[in-house]
Amino acid sequence: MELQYFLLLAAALFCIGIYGLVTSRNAIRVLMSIELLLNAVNINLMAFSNYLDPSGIKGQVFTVFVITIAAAEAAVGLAIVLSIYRNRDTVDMEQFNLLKW
Amino acid sequence: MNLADGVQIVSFGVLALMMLGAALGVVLLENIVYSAFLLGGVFISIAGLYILLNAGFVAAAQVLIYVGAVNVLILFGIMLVNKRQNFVPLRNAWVGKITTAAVCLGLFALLGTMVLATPWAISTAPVAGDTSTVVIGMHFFSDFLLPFELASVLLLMALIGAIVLARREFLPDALEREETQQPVLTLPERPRELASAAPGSPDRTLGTSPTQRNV
Amino acid sequence: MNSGIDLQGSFIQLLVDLGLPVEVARVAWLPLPMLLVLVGATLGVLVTTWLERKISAAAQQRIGPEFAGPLGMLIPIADGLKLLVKEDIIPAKADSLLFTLGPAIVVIPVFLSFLIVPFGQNLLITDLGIGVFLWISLSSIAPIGLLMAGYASNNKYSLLGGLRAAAQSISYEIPLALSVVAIVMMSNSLSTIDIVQQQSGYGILGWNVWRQPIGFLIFWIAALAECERLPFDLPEAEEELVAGYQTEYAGIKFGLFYLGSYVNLVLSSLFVSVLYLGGWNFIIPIESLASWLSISESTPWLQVLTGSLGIIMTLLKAYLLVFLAILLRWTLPRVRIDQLLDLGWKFLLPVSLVNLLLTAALKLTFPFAFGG
Amino acid sequence: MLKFLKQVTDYTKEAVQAARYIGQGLSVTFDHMQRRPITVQYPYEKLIPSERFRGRIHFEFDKCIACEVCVRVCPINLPVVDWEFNKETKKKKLNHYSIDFGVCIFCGNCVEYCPTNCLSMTEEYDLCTYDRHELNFDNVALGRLPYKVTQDPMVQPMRELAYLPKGVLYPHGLPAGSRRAGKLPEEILEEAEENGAK
Repeated sequence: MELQYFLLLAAALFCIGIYGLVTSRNAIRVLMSIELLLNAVNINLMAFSNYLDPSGIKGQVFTVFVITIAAAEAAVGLAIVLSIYRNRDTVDMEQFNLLKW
Repeated sequence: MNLADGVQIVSFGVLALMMLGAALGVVLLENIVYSAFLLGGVFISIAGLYILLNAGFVAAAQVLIYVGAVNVLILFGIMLVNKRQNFVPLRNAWVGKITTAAVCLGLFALLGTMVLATPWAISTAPVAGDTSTVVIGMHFFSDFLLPFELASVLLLMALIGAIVLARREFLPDALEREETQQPVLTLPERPRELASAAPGSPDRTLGTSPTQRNV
Repeated sequence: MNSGIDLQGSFIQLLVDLGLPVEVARVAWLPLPMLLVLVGATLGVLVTTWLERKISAAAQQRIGPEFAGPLGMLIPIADGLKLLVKEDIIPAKADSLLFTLGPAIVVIPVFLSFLIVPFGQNLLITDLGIGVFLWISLSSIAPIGLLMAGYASNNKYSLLGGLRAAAQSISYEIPLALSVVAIVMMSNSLSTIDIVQQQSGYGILGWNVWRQPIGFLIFWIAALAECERLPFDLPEAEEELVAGYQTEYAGIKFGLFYLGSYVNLVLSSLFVSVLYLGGWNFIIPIESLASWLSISESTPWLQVLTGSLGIIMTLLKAYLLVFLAILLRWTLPRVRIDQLLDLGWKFLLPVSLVNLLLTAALKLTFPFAFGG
Repeated sequence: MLKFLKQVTDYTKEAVQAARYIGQGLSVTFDHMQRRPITVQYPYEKLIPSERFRGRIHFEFDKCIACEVCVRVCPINLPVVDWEFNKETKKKKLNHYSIDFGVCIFCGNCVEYCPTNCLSMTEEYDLCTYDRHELNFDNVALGRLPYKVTQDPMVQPMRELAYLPKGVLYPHGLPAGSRRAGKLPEEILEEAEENGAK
């Protein structure tokens, strides 16, 4: 098992997440893509923690922080999507153009 | 190469395939409910990867928080904004998609070459393994105390914020009812709480066909 | 403290003595505990369903099953066979993939949690470092399966039942985890073995119930809610939701839900007995009894006796709690959904937080009694 | 501060009270577990119906004068009376008579008003068939006498609650001569006369 495999995997997941973030039109799918991005970062942190710092495992500590923040992000993000849905009756990202100009 | 290594390589391969396939499904599938369930698959396979990386505690935390909380929350969100709705097709949407895909592939190539070209300083120190829970706790209460406390404050803020954002507006119906005294023995009718639930609005019953949900 | 019987070690030693390499012996050992768990858990469920029928009958002044086998003991097998051979119906407008996957996702984590249930010093499958945390995190997977089943059935009652089940199990997971944290704080370890060992030595007086009475009650209430037992069985309440997420299910898929809920009940009872009732410990500490009778701890028959007594004690305690759950089922009326969430968030959560703080304070003040 | 403390104590008191009530309920349930079951193993054991039990209606063809009172008093005009006028004897002659027990509500009005007592209530209550049309009894079926629970060799007769002595709830294995609860009408009459004589 090598560090590079994990890093490549994380990079692939990150790119998939970016693609989903940019192209999806459903607001909830955007939130899911953000979760993918955060998880890609987590894999990186965990891999580094295991291969570069196996006794200190600071990477795992950071992963726990990222997980915490991801949970908070998901809660707030969904609340925002819900309230937008109540007001505009849609979850289409293309219609959220109130702040465009 | 001994038995344990072989098992590790095989399980890494299986988990990586599962994860990438499920992640592609999350992004590409038409049906958003499938995407949400596949997201759970992504999280579980990542937890498996963490176990391969000798981090049982974080793997369990990943399952607990991502699968048990975040994914369920997202599913709740989907079921709540569950409306049969076809998005208005955009002109030249495929251009954007192709461009994004190209950019993503380029990004992946860049990251990949960087990963493969960098000489990583792989440490040979003993692995924390089962004591990792203790080590993480030590970190939290010594050098990461401030971020730890900040994270708890952040969680509290997110909790309150999410409740405030998601809760419905308070309807002052108690005052009005006192003036218009209802006849005895009939239940006062509550005003409709949702503007969108008024008659004439699009059908948003819960039991619509799963194959016809919005995308 | 003796180390008890090491089944794995002696099995591997036996195979090595027969001329097999150590690695192969290890691999040969691996499927045995898994098989044992599957069989054991299923047997436990069979016994539980029989008990449920018999005790319910007794509580309602009926006789219950009596013709299938002696005292109707074969009735669970008859039930299981019936569910196996019944037609497996998938509704025409249901989502057949998710419909099939749902019950499996509900059942598998429950069985996996048996990995860490100890029946004796070495009588468990793996002594993981994360111990009870594994159970807590695995039990949080089940709501996904319930939501999946509820959604895929394409039926409003099913969807409402699934949503309710998910909401309920999320809200009761928190007090459950907090009361477990109080236990873990006292034993300084997440491992189930360490938790039980910390309670042994003083017989019944050393059990965690006396140190954690509030935690015990919270844990039991939350565990009942997690298992969707009455009075918290709103997700499958027949009177209001037909049968919740189970409405559209038939045959073996319904059987899987049924199996899952009963395995979950047995598992929760086992965890209560491990965390609060001293696990495999007898009412009086067996070591002191042995030394009082001046029998050496390494006597083979004493070890066998200790091992079997451990298994019997664990099961006895667990089934006592199953009995209590069945009794509660016929005593308490079902709560409403708002009462359920109120109880979870406004009563159990603050009380369990206070319990946690209290435990920390007691641990600092009386380190000898609360695991310093 | 004091008010808050009072609130807390009140809340605690309520919680303790609730716990006590739950304990009380549990003890009641537990107590029920030790009572004897009142199960009747139905096809093998049957309860003896009470004296005024309104079961399947018995009909005597020869007594009937085809007056159709039963049809008129029936809430749903259920009995079917098929007769023709015999010109020689200048009397109505009954051809067929039938009652559909799938529809009958066993109110007993027909029995009460029948001028010739050709209708009567029996003890038979298990009218089970594979087809509901089989419940439409014609005059032959209506004329059959039912099995008596006490005389059926296949059935273990058991006393109903009303037949048991006061305080006994268990119908199995009661001594043969033991009395039922309450008194028979003639006994009440006897007592009343005795009291009047005094």
